[in-house]
Amino acid sequence: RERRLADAKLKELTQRVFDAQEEERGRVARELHDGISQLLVGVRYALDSARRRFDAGDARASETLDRGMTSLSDAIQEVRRISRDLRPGVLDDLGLGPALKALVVDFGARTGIETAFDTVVFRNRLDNDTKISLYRIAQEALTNVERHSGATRLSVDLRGHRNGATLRISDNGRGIAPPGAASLGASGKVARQGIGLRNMQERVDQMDGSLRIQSTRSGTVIEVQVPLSHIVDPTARTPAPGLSGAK
Amino acid sequence: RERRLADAKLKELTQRVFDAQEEERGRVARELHDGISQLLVGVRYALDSARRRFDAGDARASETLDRGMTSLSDAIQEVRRISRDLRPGVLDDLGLGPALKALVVDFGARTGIETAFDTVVFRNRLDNDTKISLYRIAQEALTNVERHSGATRLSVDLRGHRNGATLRISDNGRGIAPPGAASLGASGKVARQGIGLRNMQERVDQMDGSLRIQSTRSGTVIEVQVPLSHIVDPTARTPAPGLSGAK
Amino acid sequence: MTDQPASTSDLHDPTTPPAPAKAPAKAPATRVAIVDDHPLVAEGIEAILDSFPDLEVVGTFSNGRAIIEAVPTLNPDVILLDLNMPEMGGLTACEILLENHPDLRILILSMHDSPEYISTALDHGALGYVLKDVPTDEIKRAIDAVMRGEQYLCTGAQGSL
Ligand SMILES: Nc1ncnc2c1ncn2[C@@H]1O[C@H](COP(=O)(O)OP(=O)(O)OP(=O)(O)O)[C@@H](O)[C@H]1O
Ligand SMILES: Nc1ncnc2c1ncn2[C@@H]1O[C@H](COP(=O)(O)OP(=O)(O)OP(=O)(O)O)[C@@H](O)[C@H]1O
Ligand SMILES: [K+]
Ligand SMILES: [Mg+2]
Ligand SMILES: [Mg+2]
Ligand SMILES: [Mg+2]
Repeated sequence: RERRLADAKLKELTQRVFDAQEEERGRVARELHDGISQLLVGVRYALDSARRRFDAGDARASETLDRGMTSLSDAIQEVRRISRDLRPGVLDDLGLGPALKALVVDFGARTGIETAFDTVVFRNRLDNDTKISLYRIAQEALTNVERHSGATRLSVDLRGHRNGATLRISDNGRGIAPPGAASLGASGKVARQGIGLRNMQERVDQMDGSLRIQSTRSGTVIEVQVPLSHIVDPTARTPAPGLSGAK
Repeated sequence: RERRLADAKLKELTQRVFDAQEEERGRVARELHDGISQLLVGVRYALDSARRRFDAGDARASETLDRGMTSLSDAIQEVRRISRDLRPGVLDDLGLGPALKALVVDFGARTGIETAFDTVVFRNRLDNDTKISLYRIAQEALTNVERHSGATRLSVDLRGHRNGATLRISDNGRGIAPPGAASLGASGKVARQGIGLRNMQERVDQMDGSLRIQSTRSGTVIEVQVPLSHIVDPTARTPAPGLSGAK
Repeated sequence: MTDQPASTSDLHDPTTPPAPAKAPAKAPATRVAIVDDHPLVAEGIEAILDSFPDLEVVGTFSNGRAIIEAVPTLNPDVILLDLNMPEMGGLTACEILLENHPDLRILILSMHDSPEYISTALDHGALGYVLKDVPTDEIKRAIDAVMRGEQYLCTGAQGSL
């Protein structure tokens, strides 16, 4: 029976990851096809017009060219946004601290929520998978704060220490409501719940870390501990290609 | 002990699914950032310079403009490819049959393997999740044929019938080697195996379908059955929003 | 810029004296309607087509429903029709338009380059198919071809059918 339960859990988790992945693929594919491509075609048409007007000695040519350039800049911005949402280059190039900082600053700008970011710089580096996992956990936590917390303040804190590293995300919102009816139904079929906290737990398990969620009516604290085994000596490791010297 | 084993298995699979997803995200993000963005920035430089030459009455302005337009076309092509690789529009707009056909034709063109695609047109439609799952299964099967089979012929067959739908992918290659040493190692550490057939099975289970893999030294047949419950009456369903009227 | 009935000023006024024999009477411009949900695309293509003296863009529309409503008053010769659009997409619009106006020439202008789209569009009665990102001269050639009653498939598409 226990094994069956584990199987059901496995199936459910896989389903969710597949669903989320397909949703993301579909969304990005559409953003590219309906957004970027059309924008770029529009730019092409503007350049084409500019060219024709130019050849005809029409003074409006430069105006048309300028319009094309403006749309082109918009397209570049959009491409960068899509790319960054998928995986921020900062994370690979500069490390987790700078990536989290950028995430928090963007979050504040977008939501108007007051933010703070604090880090104790590591002498050593996190391995690559751990960096990505912690970043995804922070992303999910921030999405939850925006969607569910009603908070006015958010703070993110990352520090390395003797036992490993700790990431902490706190908000002053209404707290996570206690779990209600949502759990295993009579049929053994798992009721549809959010995938965010589940994924967080999975990622933490993957790192052999620990996740602590403290929630009261005046806020939520999510704390992730990563063991020392995920911290690599910088001298033992080849630096990020093309960007050596960065943390 | 069995439970430990199951846990290790679960953890391993979860890790692989996360890894695959992160790998894809990273790849697409880089393609966008290092490929598309850079191309577009190049176009912007060209336009800047065209603009300046234009203002100076320099006749080379239109030449520069043309160069910008050429790079812009390259960028559009690339965006199209990235978007299609994530999720082909044909699948959403025209359905599984046309999408599989395009997949098989591309596969033949790329690998030089002789291909055949056959379908019995459905009167009814597959639901959206099933369409995507069957497409992903076919993609994985084709990747395996290319990488492992040594086949010279591939055929894909999709048909609807009284009991649901059947997708069959056959090759005339060397067949799947029987599972050998690749499994649990002495340390309890799971040896690195492929995720492809596993994912296929997961997707089939998700659909409450059945997967049959027949493999001999003269080829492999992968057959997926989907129950009737995934086939929806076309009149009961709103057609694809942007392209209604398509099958 | 949108949904405006065209002026008839370009058409021959019967009271105008016949043109001198040397310059042959100018044929009326081909009336083109553009249907695309992306304003940048619709306006861009309009500006380009307007630069050809033998073309007149009689209106731009952002979905299938809008062009179906406008056709009776606008009387276009050719419709440049996008495929993916909200409200009503290109394929449905194509069928309905041709049902009511069998003489219309419909040229699909799309981002999709898979042969499956092209054959599906032809099945729905389109006379031509051009990709949005071909050089714009080719879009003009496609319009000219369908005006002669010929099928036109963009260079990328012909081989793959
Ligand atoms: N910071 C928070 N403040 C208040 N409530 C929260 C917070 N984080 C999570 N919750 C509550 O916990 C629930 C579960 O969160 P979880 O991230 O797992 O799912 P979700 O956000 O609802 O959906 P998903 O993440 O799959 O899009 C939420 O629906 C919300 O009610
Ligand atoms: N069509 C085929 N012909 C011959 N061998 C095959 C075929 N399909 C699969 N195999 C064998 O089965 C193994 C498992 O396939 P699977 O798709 O699960 O993993 P993989 O392709 O090795 O790795 P991954 O799919 O995770 O990239 C392959 O390594 C290969 O040896
Ligand atoms: K004109
Ligand atoms: Mg969430
Ligand atoms: Mg494989
Ligand atoms: Mg469109």
